Amino acid sequence: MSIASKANSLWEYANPKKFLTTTERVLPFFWVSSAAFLVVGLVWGFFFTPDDYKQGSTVKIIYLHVPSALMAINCWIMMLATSLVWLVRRHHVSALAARAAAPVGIVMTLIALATGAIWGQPMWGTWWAWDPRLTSFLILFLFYLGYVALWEAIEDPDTAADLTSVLCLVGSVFAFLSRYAVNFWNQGLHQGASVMRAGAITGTDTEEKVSNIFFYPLLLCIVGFVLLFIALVFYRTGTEIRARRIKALLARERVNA
Amino acid sequence: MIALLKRDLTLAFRAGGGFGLGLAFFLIVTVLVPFSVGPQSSLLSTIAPGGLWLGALLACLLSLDRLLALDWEDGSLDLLATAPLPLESVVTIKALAHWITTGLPLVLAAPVLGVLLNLPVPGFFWLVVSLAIGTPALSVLGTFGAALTVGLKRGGLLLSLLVLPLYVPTLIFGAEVARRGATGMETATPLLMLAGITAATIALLPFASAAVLRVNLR
Amino acid sequence: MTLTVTDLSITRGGVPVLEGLDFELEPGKALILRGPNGIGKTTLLRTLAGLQPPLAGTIAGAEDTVAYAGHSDGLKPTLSVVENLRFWASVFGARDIQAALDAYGLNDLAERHAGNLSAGQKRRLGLSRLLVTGRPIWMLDEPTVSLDRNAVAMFADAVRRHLGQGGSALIATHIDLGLDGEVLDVGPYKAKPQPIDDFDGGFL
Amino acid sequence: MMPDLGKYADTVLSAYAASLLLLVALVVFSILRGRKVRAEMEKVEQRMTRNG
Repeated sequence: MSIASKANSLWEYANPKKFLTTTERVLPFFWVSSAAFLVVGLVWGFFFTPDDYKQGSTVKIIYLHVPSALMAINCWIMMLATSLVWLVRRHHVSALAARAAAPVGIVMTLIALATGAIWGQPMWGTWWAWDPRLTSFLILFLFYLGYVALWEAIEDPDTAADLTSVLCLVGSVFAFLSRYAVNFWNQGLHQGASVMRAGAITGTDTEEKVSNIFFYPLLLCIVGFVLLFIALVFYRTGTEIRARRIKALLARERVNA
Repeated sequence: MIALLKRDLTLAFRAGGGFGLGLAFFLIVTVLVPFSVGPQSSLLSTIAPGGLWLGALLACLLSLDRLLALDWEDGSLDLLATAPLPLESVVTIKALAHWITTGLPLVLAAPVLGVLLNLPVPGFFWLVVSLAIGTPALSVLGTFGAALTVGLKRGGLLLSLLVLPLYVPTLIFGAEVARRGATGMETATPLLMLAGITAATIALLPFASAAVLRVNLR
Repeated sequence: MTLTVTDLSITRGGVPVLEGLDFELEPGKALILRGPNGIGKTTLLRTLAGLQPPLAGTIAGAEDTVAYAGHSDGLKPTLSVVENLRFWASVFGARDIQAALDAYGLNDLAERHAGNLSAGQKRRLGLSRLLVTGRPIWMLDEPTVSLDRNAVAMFADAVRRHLGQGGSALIATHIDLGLDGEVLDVGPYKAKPQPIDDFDGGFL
Repeated sequence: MMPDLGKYADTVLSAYAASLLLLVALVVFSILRGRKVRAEMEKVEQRMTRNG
C-alpha cells in the first residue's frame, strides 16, 4: 500500500459506521493493554521503588500526578485538532470525538489538581499554592467546564459542534495566553522546584532530576494513561455517535409523521 | 455603521436601556469590599487596585447578556445579517457600543471609587490607564460570549462561565499594571502585554464572533 | 435581477425538508409560496435570503439583492417610528423615508414610539422597511399577519408598485392578495424519507 | 508486602485512593451510559424499521 492511499484511508474512519466497527475491534486491545500497563507501572512504582531522600514516600504520587497532568493537556490538544477537522472537513465523528474527550480531560485535570494538592500539603505546608503551574491547571479546568456546558446547552447537534469548535479554538489561544500571564504574575514564588521540575517530564532536565529508578515505572504509567485515554475516547465517541443517531432518527420520525 | 452605533447608544441612553446599571453595580461592589475585609486603610490600599479591577470586570460582565439578545429577539439580527453591513462590522460596532456605555463610564468612575478604597496616590493614574486599555478587550470578548449564547433561553449563567476564563489574561495584566503603579514599580512590561492582548483581541475576535453568530442565525 | 434556483435542497434542524426545488423569479414578477404548515416555507425563505446554507443545489442572483421580512420586524420599542425607519434606511444607504411612511399611512404615527403601536401598526412599520432597503427582490414570510383589510390593501399596492418598478417578490402567504403572480406549491417537493439503515445519511 | 510509607502514608494513600476512584468512576460512567445509549438506539431502530 502506498503512502498516499494510506493517507486517504485515514478519512474512511470519518464514516461513523466504519468508525464503530473498527473501534469495536480494537477496543478490547486498548482496554486490556492500558490496564496491564497501569497495573504494572503503579505496582512497580508503589511497592518497588525507594523513597526519595527529601520527599520521602510522597514521591510515589508522581506516578499518578505526572501522567494525568500530561493527559489533561494532551486531551485539550486533541480536542483542538478534532475541532479543526470538524470546522474544515465537516466530519461528524471528529466533532463527536471532541465532545467525548472533554469529560475525560476534566477527570484528568481533576486528578492532576487533587494529587497536586495532596502532595503539596506536606511538601509546601499548604493544600493550595497559587503556583503558576497549579493555577494554569485550574484555568484549564474552567475552560473544560465551559466547553462541556456549551455542548450540553445547545439543542441542535450541528450548531453545538460548530459553536464548541470555535470556543475550543478561541479557548486554546486564551488558555495559552493565561499560562504566560500566570507565569508573569507569580514568578519565583516556586517552592519545591524538584517536585515541579520532575513534573516537567518532557523538559530537557528530566533525566538528571528524576533518576531512572523512578523513571521507568513512570514511563509505564504514562503509556498506560495514554492507552486508557484512547480506549475511553474511542468508547465514548461510539456512545456519542449512537446518541447522535438516535436524535437524527427521532427527528426524521417527527418530520415524516 | 455609524447608524448602528448611533442607534445602540440611543437605545442605551433611553429609558429601560440599562445605561448606568453597570456603573451602579461597580459602586456597590466597591462599597461592599471594606464591609467584607474590614476598614483598616492599609489593608484597603493594598487590595484597592485589584479590587477595583475585579469590580470593573464584573460590572462589564453584567450587561453582556443584553448585548445581542435584544436584537436577536426582535429579529433585528436577521435583518442585519441580510443587510450590506458585514457581520464582522456589526459585532465590532456592538462591542464598541457596549464599551462606550459600560467600559468608558467605569474607567471614568474608577478614580472616585479609588478614593473610597484608599488607593495610593500614584495608583490613580495607572488604574485609569490600565482600565482604559483593558476594558475594550473585555467588551470584545464579551461580545464573543454573547454571540455564542445568543440562541439560548437562559444563556446568562453559561455566558459568564464561558467569558470569565477568557478574561483571565486581561485581568492579570490589567490588575498588575494598577498594582505596580500603586506601589511605584515599573509598569511598562505588563502595560505592553495588556495593550497587545487588547489589540489582538480587537483585530481577530470579531471574525470568530461573526462566524459564531452566523451559525446561531441559521 | 433574476433569481434562479436550481435543484435546491434545504434542511431544518439537520433534517431535510424540501428537495429538488427549481424555479426562476424574473423582474416584475411575484411568486406566491403555498404549502401546509411545517413544510418548510420559512426555511426556504431564510435559505434564499442567505441566512442559512442550502443542503444542495444553487441559488443565483440573491447576492445583495434580497430584502427579507420574517415573523419579527426588528423594531425597537423605545425608538419612534421615524427613528426606526431612518435607522434601517441608513443601514441600506438610503436617505428618503417619506415614501415608505406614505405607502403605509404612517405619517400620523411618525413620532410615536414603536412600543406604543398596535400589532397591526407595528407590522405596517416592519413592511415599510422594505421600501427603504432599495433591494429588488423581496422575500416575505406571512407578511399580512395582524393586518386589517385596509392595511392588506396598502401592502398589496406597495407590492404592485414594487413589481411595476422592475422589482420582484417571493411571498409565503395563505390569503389572496389580488396580485397576478404565479403560485408555487412546495408540497410536492417534500423531502423523501431516507432509508434508515443508511448510517451516514442518518447524520445529515 | 505493604511498603513502609513512613510519616507520609496518609498523603500517598489518599492521593492514590482519590485518583483511582476518579478513574474508575469515569470508566464506569462511560460504560453505563454507553450501554444505555446502545440499547436505546437498537430500540429506536427496530421501531423505525417496523413502522417503515
